Amino acid sequence: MKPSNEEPYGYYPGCSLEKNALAYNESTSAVANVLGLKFEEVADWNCCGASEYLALDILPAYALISRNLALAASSSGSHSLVAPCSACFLNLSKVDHQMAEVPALASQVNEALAAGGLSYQPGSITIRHLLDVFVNDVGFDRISSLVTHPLYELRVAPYYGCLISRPDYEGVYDSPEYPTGLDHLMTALGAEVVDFPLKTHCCGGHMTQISEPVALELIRRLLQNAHEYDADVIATLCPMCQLNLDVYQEHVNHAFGTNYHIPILYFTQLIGLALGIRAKELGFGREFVSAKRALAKIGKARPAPKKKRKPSKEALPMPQATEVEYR
Amino acid sequence: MKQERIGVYVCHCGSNIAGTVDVGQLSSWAADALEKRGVVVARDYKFMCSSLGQELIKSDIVELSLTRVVVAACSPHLHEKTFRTACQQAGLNPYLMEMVSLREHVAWVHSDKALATQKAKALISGAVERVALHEPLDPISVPIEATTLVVGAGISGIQAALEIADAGQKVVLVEREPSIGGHMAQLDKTFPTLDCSACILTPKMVTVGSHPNINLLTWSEVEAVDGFVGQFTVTIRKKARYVREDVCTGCGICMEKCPSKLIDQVYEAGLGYRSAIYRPFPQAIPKYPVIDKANCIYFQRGKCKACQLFCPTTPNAIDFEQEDQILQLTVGNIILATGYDLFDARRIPQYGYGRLANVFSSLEFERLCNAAGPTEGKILLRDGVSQPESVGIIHCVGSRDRNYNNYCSAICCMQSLKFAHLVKERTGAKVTNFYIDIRTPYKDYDEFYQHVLQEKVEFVRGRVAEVTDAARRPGEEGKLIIQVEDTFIGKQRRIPVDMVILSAGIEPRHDSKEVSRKFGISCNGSGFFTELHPKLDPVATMSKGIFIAGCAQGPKDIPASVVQGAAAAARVLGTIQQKSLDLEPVLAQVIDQKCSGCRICSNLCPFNAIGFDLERQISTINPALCQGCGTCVSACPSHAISGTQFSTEQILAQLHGLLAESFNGNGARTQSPAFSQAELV
Amino acid sequence: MNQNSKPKLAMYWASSCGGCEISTLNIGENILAVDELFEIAFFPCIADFKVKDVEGYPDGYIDVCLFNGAIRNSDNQEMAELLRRKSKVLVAFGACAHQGSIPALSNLTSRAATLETVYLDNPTLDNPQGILPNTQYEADEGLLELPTFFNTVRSLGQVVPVDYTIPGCPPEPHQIWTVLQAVAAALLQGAELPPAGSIIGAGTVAVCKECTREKEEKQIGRYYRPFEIVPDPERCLLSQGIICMGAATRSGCGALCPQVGIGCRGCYGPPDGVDDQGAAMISALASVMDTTYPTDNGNSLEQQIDTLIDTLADPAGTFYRFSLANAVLGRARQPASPVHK
Amino acid sequence: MPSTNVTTIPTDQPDPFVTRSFLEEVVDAVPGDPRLTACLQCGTCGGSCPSGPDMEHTPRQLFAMINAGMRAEVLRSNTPWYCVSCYFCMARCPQKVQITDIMYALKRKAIEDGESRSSSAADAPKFSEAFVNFVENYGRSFELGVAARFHFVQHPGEALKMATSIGIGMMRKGRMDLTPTRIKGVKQLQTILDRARELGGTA
Amino acid sequence: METLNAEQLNFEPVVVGFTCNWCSYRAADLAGMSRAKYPANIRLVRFMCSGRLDPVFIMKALKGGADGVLITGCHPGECHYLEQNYKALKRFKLLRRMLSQFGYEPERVQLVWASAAEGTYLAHQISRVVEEIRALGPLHRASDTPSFELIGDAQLQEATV
Ligand SMILES: Cc1cc2nc3c(=O)[nH]c(=O)nc-3n(C[C@H](O)[C@H](O)[C@H](O)COP(=O)(O)OP(=O)(O)OC[C@H]3O[C@@H](n4cnc5c(N)ncnc54)[C@H](O)[C@@H]3O)c2cc1C
Ligand SMILES: Cc1cc2nc3c(=O)[nH]c(=O)nc-3n(C[C@H](O)[C@H](O)[C@H](O)COP(=O)(O)OP(=O)(O)OC[C@H]3O[C@@H](n4cnc5c(N)ncnc54)[C@H](O)[C@@H]3O)c2cc1C
Ligand code: SF4
Ligand code: SF4
Ligand code: SF4
Ligand code: SF4
Ligand code: SF4
Ligand code: SF4
Ligand code: SF4
Ligand code: SF4
Repeated sequence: MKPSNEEPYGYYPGCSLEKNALAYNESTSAVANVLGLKFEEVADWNCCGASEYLALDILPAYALISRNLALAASSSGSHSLVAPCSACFLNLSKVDHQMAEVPALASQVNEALAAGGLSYQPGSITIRHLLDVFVNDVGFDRISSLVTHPLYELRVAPYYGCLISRPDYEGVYDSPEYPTGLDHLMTALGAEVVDFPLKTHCCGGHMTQISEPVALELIRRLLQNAHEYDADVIATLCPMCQLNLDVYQEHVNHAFGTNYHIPILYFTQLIGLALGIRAKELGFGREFVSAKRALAKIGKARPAPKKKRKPSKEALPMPQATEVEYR
Repeated sequence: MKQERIGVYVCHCGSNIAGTVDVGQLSSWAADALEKRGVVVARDYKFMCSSLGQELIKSDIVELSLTRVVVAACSPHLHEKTFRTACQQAGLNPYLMEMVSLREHVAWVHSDKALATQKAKALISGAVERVALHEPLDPISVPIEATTLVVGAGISGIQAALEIADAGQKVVLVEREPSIGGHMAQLDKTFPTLDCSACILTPKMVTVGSHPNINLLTWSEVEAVDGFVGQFTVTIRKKARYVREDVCTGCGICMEKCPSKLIDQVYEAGLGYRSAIYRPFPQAIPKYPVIDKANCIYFQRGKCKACQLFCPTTPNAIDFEQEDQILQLTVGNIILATGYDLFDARRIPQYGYGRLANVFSSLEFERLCNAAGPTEGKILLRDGVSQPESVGIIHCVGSRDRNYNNYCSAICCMQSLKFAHLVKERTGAKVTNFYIDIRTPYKDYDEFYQHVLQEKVEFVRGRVAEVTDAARRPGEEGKLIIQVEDTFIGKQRRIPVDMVILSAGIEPRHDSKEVSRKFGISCNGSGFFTELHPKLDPVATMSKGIFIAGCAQGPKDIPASVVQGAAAAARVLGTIQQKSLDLEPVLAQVIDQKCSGCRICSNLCPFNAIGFDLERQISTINPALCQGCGTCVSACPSHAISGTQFSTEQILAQLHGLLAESFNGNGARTQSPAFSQAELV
Repeated sequence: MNQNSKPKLAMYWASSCGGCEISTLNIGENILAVDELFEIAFFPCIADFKVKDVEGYPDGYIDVCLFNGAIRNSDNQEMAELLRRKSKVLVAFGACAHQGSIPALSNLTSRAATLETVYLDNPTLDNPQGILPNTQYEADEGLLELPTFFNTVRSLGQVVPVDYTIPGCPPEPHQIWTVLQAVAAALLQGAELPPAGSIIGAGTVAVCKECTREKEEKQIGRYYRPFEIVPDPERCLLSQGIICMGAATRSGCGALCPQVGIGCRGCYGPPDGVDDQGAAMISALASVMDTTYPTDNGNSLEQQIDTLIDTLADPAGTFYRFSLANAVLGRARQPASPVHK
Repeated sequence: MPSTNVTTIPTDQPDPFVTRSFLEEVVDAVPGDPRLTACLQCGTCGGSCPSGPDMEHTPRQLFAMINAGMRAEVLRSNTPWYCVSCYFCMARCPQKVQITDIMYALKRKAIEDGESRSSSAADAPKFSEAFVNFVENYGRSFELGVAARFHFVQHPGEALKMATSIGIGMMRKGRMDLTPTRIKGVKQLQTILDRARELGGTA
Repeated sequence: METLNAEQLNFEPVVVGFTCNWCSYRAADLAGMSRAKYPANIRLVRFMCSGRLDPVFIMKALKGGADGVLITGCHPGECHYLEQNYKALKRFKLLRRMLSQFGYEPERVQLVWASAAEGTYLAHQISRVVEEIRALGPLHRASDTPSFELIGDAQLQEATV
């Protein structure tokens, strides 16, 4: 649900954005400023437990997550809660969804919350990912109308990762297999978008901690594929994806004898650049794999449109892939 | 109110009933205890259904002026008709008779004689109360118009039309596309015998086109259906062809000359082109082309008329002024054979259809194989030049999957095996089939599977996870990689191939819900038409006079579609032979003065018998459509719907009698206050 | 008819809220005409009469008695019997006399439970000794008697024979006035009265007939309580999932409630030919529940039905709000099970 | 069908009078109906899983093993621990089996039964525990702390590498704190978590 | 005040069974043909379809002296009238919810699907239901008088006075 003009979005940054994904937080607020988006941070929110708490203890994990929902629901006039971190988004929406589906679970969770003087009615707020807000509320047209520094000639691989539209706890807003919202967003910035086949594949998640070789192989595939598609940068929307692809890029190079140098940027950083916000305000410089070289590629003028290759006379016609429609 | 004169007849059925129920006591009790209730005579007899037994009842009806009869014997499913006829012969309306099942529901299932007799009394008492409220009814007879409408001219509709026409009855065959033939006309070889589809279909199509008893209306659609069995009035739109059928010779020059070329999504399954004026395929019946207005340059921009210019006929066969025709016909029966749509594999993005060039749908592959298809039967990649060296065939695409269709499409295993064989035979490529289960029932099907196994086709049991062009390892570059868990070894495998064929499932026609509404039949949750009985009446529907056949009823192959077409025809011929049909007068009826127009009932009738009169703001029930289930009767909160033979009053009277007698021993049978003393204070 | 004496009119309240009296007075200046036409023989709401006065009348002295309120206690019953004796025409006036109405909702529980709620288990009470009302009390002045509180609430017709019934909670003033005029015409000019036992001052069909909302086919996926939804102003409320008893309720009110967006509560009782208002309503509502089948969301059909029914709070209280005493079941089984808290 | 009610999440020792099959146990440990019994053994999950090649058993195999009551083998498998919660399998499963949630349930069971210690991913729970420990004490996660606690205890060699290559880099980039942040309502949070644990926690 | 009399000790419940013409009535026929035994306490009433089930029939039966009611119909998906048994199911469920508010044990009103081929199954189900109702005891106490009123049927009322 798109909040009315006056209604701010509830905002749940999550632990990552506090520190390791500081650049995500910084760029989000800088961009929100320009777009006039009001994000109201949930007061005294706590960690969502990532994918760890659920592995240990189910009810406490649900209670932990729902404390945030309860706080968000009781604070100010907002009916939506925006999470920029995909894992937070997933956890929040999962608990909301399952509480609604399984009344017995809801009552147990609420019993636990009651111990802290809180309660949460499932469904009372809509949990949304930050990308969803940009794609469906702000819209491509509005963004492209505000672009002052188009990202001409920058080849961007849009990388969605796993959790953003999978599974569809909060309803489907993009394909879980082949989403295109971020693609269009990047196109709106003037960038050249790579049709990145692995766009929803896994970044390794917590496997870096459990079995580094397994994780490095997962990361390698993504880097390799982006490299094969000639991507200058990979645009991400999840702190975990950014961390794994950025921080472990050197480990991959070391382990596989490769030499990848692909900066991993938050999509909000790229939007910020195109809107003319200064790089420093957008958290540039915090990435391990420096973006300097890639960004230097940004052209001044709109490149000539590529000529569509005419199919040969023998070639057979082909069905066109369908896409989710955006609001 | 006039007191009815009721006769009660208790049957011994030899010792079948008399062995467990004290029949003598029962008849004297009935004569005695139920006298107040209107019983003037009660008799017991050895075999009521014998002619002597029936005579007994008949003479009583005449001599004692009986107005109602209760026969306490066997199940009404056995002898209701017998005793109704007996009543009728004695001049009593047959619906004024009520049966009590003493044999099946008492004697045969109980052993204690006292309890059984007590229960028998209760049942007879209920029947006596009930029968007093029965009303005389007459069966509704409807004449059957001999002409039959067949909708859809795929193989199933063609078969149905031919059976009826060959039996000497008239058929109106309505087909939406420019030609008859349906999906079968698109296929190359047909399993399991690998007959050439065109070779076996074309002769049938030709017969349809020239049959004196078949009125073939292609490029036409049924717009409305009114009336009921025997007397349907159908409105058909015959779309303008813009080609005069009386002049056109079918030479095809116009099609060659037409400058507007587009991808043929229907017949060529998107793999080939056609012009704006077109005939879907060379053997089309009828042979005349149609102009597809939406893509015709003249119709869209006012200039062109190339077809007219080059048309060799005089007068010119191209007529841009033609208009749609609306026909109204009366038909007695309708057969719906509207077929299926292929599942759109683009809905499963991970299989890459529409994104990765060399992923083909099953129908595309049929066109590739077909000698009349865009590659003249050569199995080529999308570039139209190279031959695949390795092919992956994926089963169950969109079938057996709760995210799409949760049923088995029945044909795609066999069709995938056929594909494997054809690829092997024509290209020698390495073929791998990916399946969950191989389903090959019916005659010679599994033999076909075994034959394909012999051809060294590889089978991997595992539902494919994804098809990708993102190479991960050497050897994968430039290929399509099929990623799958080989469930027999429990390991993930990546198998690089040149070509992927998706055996997409069969779906109900996209408009099947609308069509079912139009014809007043129902669909299952997926959208296939619902048959009257899944085993014993698979081609009839709950709407009398409307039959279904072929894939419109559910996924099936050609042999089964043909069988159903023939079966539907046989059912129709049966009713035509009878000339008229007697409908049971057990019906619901709206009592106009009581109806408040609340429309609770509007949606309840599965046979669409209930309508709403907007003018008078009350509901109406079409007696010819009502099947007498009584659901609406119970639902109407105003009790504004009466149900003959099962009215609320009759049922309550029966209950009353039943319970009163059940408690007779307790002496509790007085008109009681609303609340007992115990409840009150 | 004695030309000198006007017909005698009585109006009495048994277990009632007084709304019927107010509605009667709401006939406006016509009340003067009533005074003109009738002699008031008993009307405790507006004039000081004593029961002794009534007892003093000869039997059949009162021409018309409008009796409102349900029969809740022994006093109500005695008054009903007394007024029956003294009246030529006894009219069950309003929903309580007609079919028990709100007071009869306590038939879903028992006397013991009612007394407990009222005198013992109530946060606003201070009754440490747990005193319950006695029917007899030894006072200095002598033995005082209180009426016996019945376990079951009944309608007037369940206690004494009733000549006519005017339904409604309360009956609509314009209809009261119409009835009074008709009665006066009959008494004074010998006009014909409707057949005994009739329901007067109301329609015969259901409220939907009078309701101008757009009637639609009904497929209800869940029910809403009034605070959960803002109804569409044009469409039938029931179609929107708002419980409206209009379809199972006698017309005559002019569909007052549905017209302003409030579901009909059923106060006029069932329409002609319907015996049990609640049964009719649940049969209708259950029939139009929208549970699309076969289900694919993992929920069985039965679960879906249960979920849907869960959105219906208090079916018995909703569908029998006004008609419980006259319902087939009439009251909850004895001893009342603790379903109701 | 086993009950799918979340109230049956096992809290105590299993009732000695009621022997539930392992399958029922697993089903009961997932909120809602995990649809585990509907599995077709099609392998979509195993084919989709990014960790599939490294798992000792594919998810599909694991489900067959659960069905066969192979409790110890299932709980010792590294599979649940190698699940990265990517939800690919769940989104694709033709039977809508709640695979990822089942993986979580298996992790909890493995810890509860002590079987995780015999698994080849024996360390994995410790990482979760280190993570959760900070969450419970501070209300927020604390990367440096988690990493330190996990790696220094489990594999000091790794930890050193961490400290040099990643930790220092992270700190230099301003992406890692030296001290954890504590939320204001940590007491409240702890009360809630305590109550939740009483109601049906397992750890 | 209430002591069980001899009659209640030898309690023989009366159960009214509603059957549909196509499945469950035929199942009862088949039970007979296969000589499957069940208690004589049940009295079957025939409808064309379980969709004819009106809650008022059940209420009248319970009020009128029956100790329990058994509703039967074709299995879901096999209704002769396609989907009307679903309506019976919905009415049954809503009614049962309401009956519990009226203090009736839910077991007193039960629903069983039986196809025309399930004679023995139906017989078993009838036995089960009768025994469950027997275990619940009489619905009406000795001091109760069952009421047999009918809607506006003057003739019957006249006769019962
Ligand atoms: C790729 C593939 C390969 C196959 N191979 C084989 C095989 O080798 N052997 C085999 O036995 N089976 C095969 N089948 C199955 C076979 O195609 C079907 O069993 C058969 O075609 C069904 O015939 P039908 O008449 O029921 O439907 P259809 O062939 O679909 O015919 C329905 C007709 O009705 C028309 N129609 C639809 N709606 C309307 C309307 N509202 N008004 C008027 N007309 C309408 C359509 O235009 C069409 O002409 C294959 C199927 C596929 C997808
Ligand atoms: C164990 C089992 C379970 C099944 N369950 C199902 C099920 O659940 N659902 C389903 O749809 N199908 C089921 N089937 C299949 C089903 O039994 C058949 O499809 C069906 O009975 C076939 O009927 P029919 O008339 O062709 O042959 P049959 O039933 O074999 O009838 C042939 C008749 O012809 C008579 N006959 C034979 N030769 C002569 C002769 N020379 N002269 C005169 N009379 C002769 C025979 O005595 C026999 O009465 C099942 C089959 C089996 C074996
Ligand atoms: S009427 Fe029925 S019960 Fe009587 S002899 Fe005939 S078959 Fe037997
Ligand atoms: S007029 Fe239309 S159909 Fe004819 S040739 Fe031109 S485009 Fe083709
Ligand atoms: S026929 Fe075979 S391929 Fe088709 S859905 Fe059924 S099992 Fe799958
Ligand atoms: S349910 Fe009854 S009152 Fe309502 S519209 Fe239908 S027939 Fe009329
Ligand atoms: S009785 Fe049944 S078939 Fe007849 S109109 Fe009513 S719902 Fe339809
Ligand atoms: S709103 Fe109520 S009264 Fe009006 S039509 Fe709908 S159900 Fe009937
Ligand atoms: S994808 Fe689903 S159905 Fe297939 S094996 Fe995995 S869990 Fe089972
Ligand atoms: S959620 Fe877990 S089991 Fe499923 S595919 Fe992802 S990693 Fe594998």
